[in-house]
Amino acid sequence: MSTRLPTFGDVKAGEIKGVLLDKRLLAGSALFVFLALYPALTMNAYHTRLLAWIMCFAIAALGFNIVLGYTGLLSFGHAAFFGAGMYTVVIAMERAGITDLVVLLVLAMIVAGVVGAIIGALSVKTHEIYFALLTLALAQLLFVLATRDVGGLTRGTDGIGLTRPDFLGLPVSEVPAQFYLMGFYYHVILVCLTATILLLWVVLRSPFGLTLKMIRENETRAEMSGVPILRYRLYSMILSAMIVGLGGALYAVVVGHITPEYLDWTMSGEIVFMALLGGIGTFLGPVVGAGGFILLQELALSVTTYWHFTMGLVLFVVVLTLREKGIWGGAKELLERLDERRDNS
Amino acid sequence: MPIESLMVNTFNGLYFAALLFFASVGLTLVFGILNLLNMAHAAFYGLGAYVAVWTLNNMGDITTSTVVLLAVLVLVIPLVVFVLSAVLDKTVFAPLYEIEPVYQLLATFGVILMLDDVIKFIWGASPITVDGAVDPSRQLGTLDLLGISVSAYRSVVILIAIACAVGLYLMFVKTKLGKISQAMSEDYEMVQMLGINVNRVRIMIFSISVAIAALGGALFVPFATATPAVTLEYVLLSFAVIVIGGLGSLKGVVVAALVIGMVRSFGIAYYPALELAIVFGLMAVVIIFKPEGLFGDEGVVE
Amino acid sequence: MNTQLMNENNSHVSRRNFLKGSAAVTTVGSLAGCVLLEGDFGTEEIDGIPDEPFRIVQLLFESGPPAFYGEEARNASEMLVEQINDDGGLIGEREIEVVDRLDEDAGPDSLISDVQAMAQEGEVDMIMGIVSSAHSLAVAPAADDQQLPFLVTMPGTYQLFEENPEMDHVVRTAGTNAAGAVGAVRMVEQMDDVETVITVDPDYAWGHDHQEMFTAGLDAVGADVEVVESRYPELGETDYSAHVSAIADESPDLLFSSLWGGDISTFVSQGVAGGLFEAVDEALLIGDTGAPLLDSLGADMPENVWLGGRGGYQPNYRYDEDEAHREFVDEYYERYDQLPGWGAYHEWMGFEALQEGVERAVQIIGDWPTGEQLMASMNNIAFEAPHGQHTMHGPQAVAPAVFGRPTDDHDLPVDHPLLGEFEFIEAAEVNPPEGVLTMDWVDEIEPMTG
Amino acid sequence: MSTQNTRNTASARSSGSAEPILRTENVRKEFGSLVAVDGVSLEFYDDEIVGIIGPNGAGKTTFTNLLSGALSLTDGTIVFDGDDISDLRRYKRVRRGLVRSFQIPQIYDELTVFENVQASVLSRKGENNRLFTLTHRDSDSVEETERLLEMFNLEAHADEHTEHLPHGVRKILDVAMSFALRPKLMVLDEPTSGVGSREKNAVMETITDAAVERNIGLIFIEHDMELIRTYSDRIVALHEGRVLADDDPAAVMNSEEVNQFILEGGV
Repeated sequence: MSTRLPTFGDVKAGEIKGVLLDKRLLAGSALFVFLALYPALTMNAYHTRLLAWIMCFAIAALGFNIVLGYTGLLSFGHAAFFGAGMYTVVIAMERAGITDLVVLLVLAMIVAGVVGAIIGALSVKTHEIYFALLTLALAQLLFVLATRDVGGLTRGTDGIGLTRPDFLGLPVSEVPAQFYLMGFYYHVILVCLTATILLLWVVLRSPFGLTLKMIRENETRAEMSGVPILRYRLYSMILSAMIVGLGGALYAVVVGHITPEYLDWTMSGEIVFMALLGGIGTFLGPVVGAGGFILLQELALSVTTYWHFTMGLVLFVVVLTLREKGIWGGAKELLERLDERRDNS
Repeated sequence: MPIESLMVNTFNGLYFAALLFFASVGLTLVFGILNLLNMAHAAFYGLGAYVAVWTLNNMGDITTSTVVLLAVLVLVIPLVVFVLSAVLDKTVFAPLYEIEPVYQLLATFGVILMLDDVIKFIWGASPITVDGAVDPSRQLGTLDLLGISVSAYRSVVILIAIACAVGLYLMFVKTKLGKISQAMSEDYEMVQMLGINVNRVRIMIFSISVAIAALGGALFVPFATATPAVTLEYVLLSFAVIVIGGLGSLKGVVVAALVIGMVRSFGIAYYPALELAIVFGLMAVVIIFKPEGLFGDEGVVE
Repeated sequence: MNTQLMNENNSHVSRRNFLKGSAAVTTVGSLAGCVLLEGDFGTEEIDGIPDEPFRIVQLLFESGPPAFYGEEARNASEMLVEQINDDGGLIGEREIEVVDRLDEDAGPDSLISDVQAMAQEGEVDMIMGIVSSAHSLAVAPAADDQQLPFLVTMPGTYQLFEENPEMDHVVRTAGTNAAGAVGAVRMVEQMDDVETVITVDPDYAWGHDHQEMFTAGLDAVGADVEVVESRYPELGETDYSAHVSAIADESPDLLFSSLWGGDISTFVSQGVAGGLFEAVDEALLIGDTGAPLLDSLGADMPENVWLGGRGGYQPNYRYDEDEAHREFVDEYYERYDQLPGWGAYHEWMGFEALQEGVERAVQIIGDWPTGEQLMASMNNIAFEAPHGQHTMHGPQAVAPAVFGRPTDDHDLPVDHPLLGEFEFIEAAEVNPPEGVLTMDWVDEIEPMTG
Repeated sequence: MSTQNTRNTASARSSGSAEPILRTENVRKEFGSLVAVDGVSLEFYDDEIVGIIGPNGAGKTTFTNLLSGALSLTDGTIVFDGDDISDLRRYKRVRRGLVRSFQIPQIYDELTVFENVQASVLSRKGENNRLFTLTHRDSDSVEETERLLEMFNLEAHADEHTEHLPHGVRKILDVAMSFALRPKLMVLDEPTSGVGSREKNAVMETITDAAVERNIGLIFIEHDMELIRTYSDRIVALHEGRVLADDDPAAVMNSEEVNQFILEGGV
């Protein structure tokens, strides 16, 4: 019995789609322009850095939701891919002396993809709770390797600091930290997030995306239609791992110092929390969830020392009330209901 | 390998197995019988630890007799937590019984965060320990067992764990509640249809399971420190135990607790660096090759 | 002061130096500091003192196992701020206000984001504190990037300045963990008939660094002591019985451990129960252990142990000779009904450095220092501490090593033992000279003179 | 009700291909001590509709599960389209054209009817791995899906989510999705179960017409003797895992053992 998670039937056949698409495309590009200009307009480094932090985790949450929202598998091991992305960047810079950002990001995605393939190959046969616990156990093995500093690569729990990479030969790393982030790196993350959204929007509406939904909705039927479901679950894990790895790699430069905590299972829990808060049954839910989670945490932190309680309560309430809709899905439904009431009133 | 250190490590393994048994048996029963996967189960182990330290330290002036202290740990604290969990079952956990295991896992992940801060709110953030005067493990001292001197208190803890396991087994085999629970673990809906007051059985099973976890926490404390990290450590370990033992199987928990207890004890003694990795490695291997665990496909007590 | 500027940079690339590429650990921090201060020599009355208080934000653990230190640091800082403000504030003119406390348990992402916010809003004059080494390695460079002054008071990781030599907005008043580890080596040099040692260190960077320095130091000084075994229990371990029985089995002459906080009290209490301290002749417990450990263990504290670490931060160490120390201990005890532990002492040193730094800067500049000038003025200064002079090599403090034995004859109003028979090893014997990388120095240290 | 025995005009062995599309040689399945299928050897042709009857527990469903690969053989071989597929994995048998439909309609609840059928169309064409084309813009799979929807008169429900569909329509959708795989031989497990008696014939008509039009062989399990007699070219009677009779409907209906074990005893 696959996890019963609804999809998002927002794509209607025929011309209605055209209209819908335009409206959303319009809103999307407006938001993109606003975000792109934000640092220049406000010169507010704190907000810029906060947005950069949120966007990195938005990419990770989007990548994670390929496996949960689209293929119906709850993984508690995605920190392995996020951490793999981070450590690849740090170790490539330190040991291999690679300083070019594009090369580093591609390398990080490849390494995360490989880790995704390994963990995926071992776990795609299992279901629901066993899948969650197996991915958790496998990711924790990676965490233990990092804390033990096996092979002298990760330098244990104190972690490794990293310098700022250059970009296609341009020595941008010399620019002071402030301008590096607001003038250059923030926009790199924004471009990566936009590319991820567009790429996934197409991929998850392609035959491949439909196949993942088939597996989520009814495994037996999918297999009886000639789909090798284990192989496609593995593809889903690999694609997801690469995108989460990209999020991790981008974030490594933002935080500047990598410690094994980013591989720990509580980090996986955070990524799951973000996707769920936003709404795993929606396409953009995870992006909203990442923003919601980080802002909520920062707010809770500034208000009370019992911020764990606040976060726990929010997770509990969201799971019970909104389930796969999340705040984004719930908001959309509210808007639709308002439209209907306005239309027929 | 000298025979004594073999004996000592086995004894340490038994002690750790006993603690693991307390922390995990409730988790597997609640999942096996009530279909509720409660990630926050180990948080009650942590709660039991803090309540025990607080109770013992405040009993200093009333009495310091070992028997009374042990009675408090074994009876009073589990009873208090039993009542508390009955209330919690009705309020916090009630809505979780209908939702899918995936969502149960996530909701109870939230409960861990909440319980963590409740403990911090009441007892503060830094570790607390039982004062020397009211610490039964110091009062009982050591005893000779087959040529090695071991802590008497820890032997008592092992005996209590064995008694608890046997007690649970008898409960399932002999009592009405036990038989109904076994039926529920096979076919939950069918039992409901038979008109049995499922809610009452549910609260009993849930509260007994949580009380046992609290008992574990209480017995654990005299010999160690109650710190915020206890809950998180035992969440992972208890999942490893129930997965290896087989979800929903009492026999599974006993065997798996022994396996991990020995692995940990001998691991620390001879290959310390690997100790943590072994537990996760074992868990991964079991899920991959025998997902239902050692005794998962059998009933609660077959 | 000029001699320090001229000392020759050691450009030898060490295996420990990683990212910065620049081989030499230049004393840029101190160089920049002195150049800035050389400006026009101060006139008498000091104008331009801002009227709002000197605003500090503290970074401390308020949850999780290390909250043990966070609580002590918070207690000490409340007390010290009150004392300083009672006599007018910094240089008697400007009061201090701790405007916010950030919970370190939120992790580096959140801390760095807050640093960014504070730097931007400009309403915070200095951030102070931090407990975890990993957090200091993450937050210090970030604060420096944002030009937000950061007074690091507790972490001991020697890599802080060795990996980020160009930080000129960061100063650390805690000695590096070299002092503890090499201090232990110096102790072993004075011990007779110690042939075997077992090390037990928490399984993370702090523990591994201590073990490496201790063993490398033993080789360097040519002590014929065999390290029989090195054990790494998990941080926050709750059951040490397996370690205890294994060590008791080996019964080495010496037990060395850098376990700290809750871990060391659990380890020692389970060790006592397991007969560990009968099996070993001597134990060197250098994990910043002090009054709180003795309090929690009370009468069960074994005799054959040396407690201590990087600094004389024990309540009854020179309690009678050092009046400032006596006041600090009495006031702390009176307020919090317990003796100050290492968290409190580290914070005290921080505030001492701040006061000394401000005084010096104002004297030289004749005006209230900017953030950078304040930090620069704290370079290469020295101030009074329980163990005498607490000196700064550039931005990094060098602490002596002080160890003591548990004893009951002390005249402090507590019913648990404290330390006595103190051994003092001066800073130069347990810290690398300025400009030399720690591990390079440890590999070639000479046996102790005299 | 259409003329009762239009189906029977096609002779049991129509002139079509001489070679059987599916041959089972003493296929056997044991569950521990229970022998569910005890050495069944049958032949099926790709232009023939065969009804399988037998009491509950006669091994009908187990036999179809063996054909589809849902269960593994204890003994015997299955040859399909000339190849031995005895241990071929399920999805590979579908790719070769041996498709089964289910007693309870197995459809994708969260997708629209259109997407359900299109999913099968794309899977048949092996295009699951196409990443960069939008399904609703992929003209040839859209057209084929629309044609299938028309054939099974499902166009009206194209954009509806399957959760709200009446049971009869869900049944037809399930069959349509199987047809979308362009099978050579289709196995249907009680295709009309759960459908109102008035619509039963309509469902069977749709199925058999589509099969004949596309030259697809059918094997269907049915308890309703009326339907069996009306729509089968040939009837196989199973009893206790063995073939009791295998002949055209008239002969089987009158055969003495069939009456004794199945018609009175069973049904």
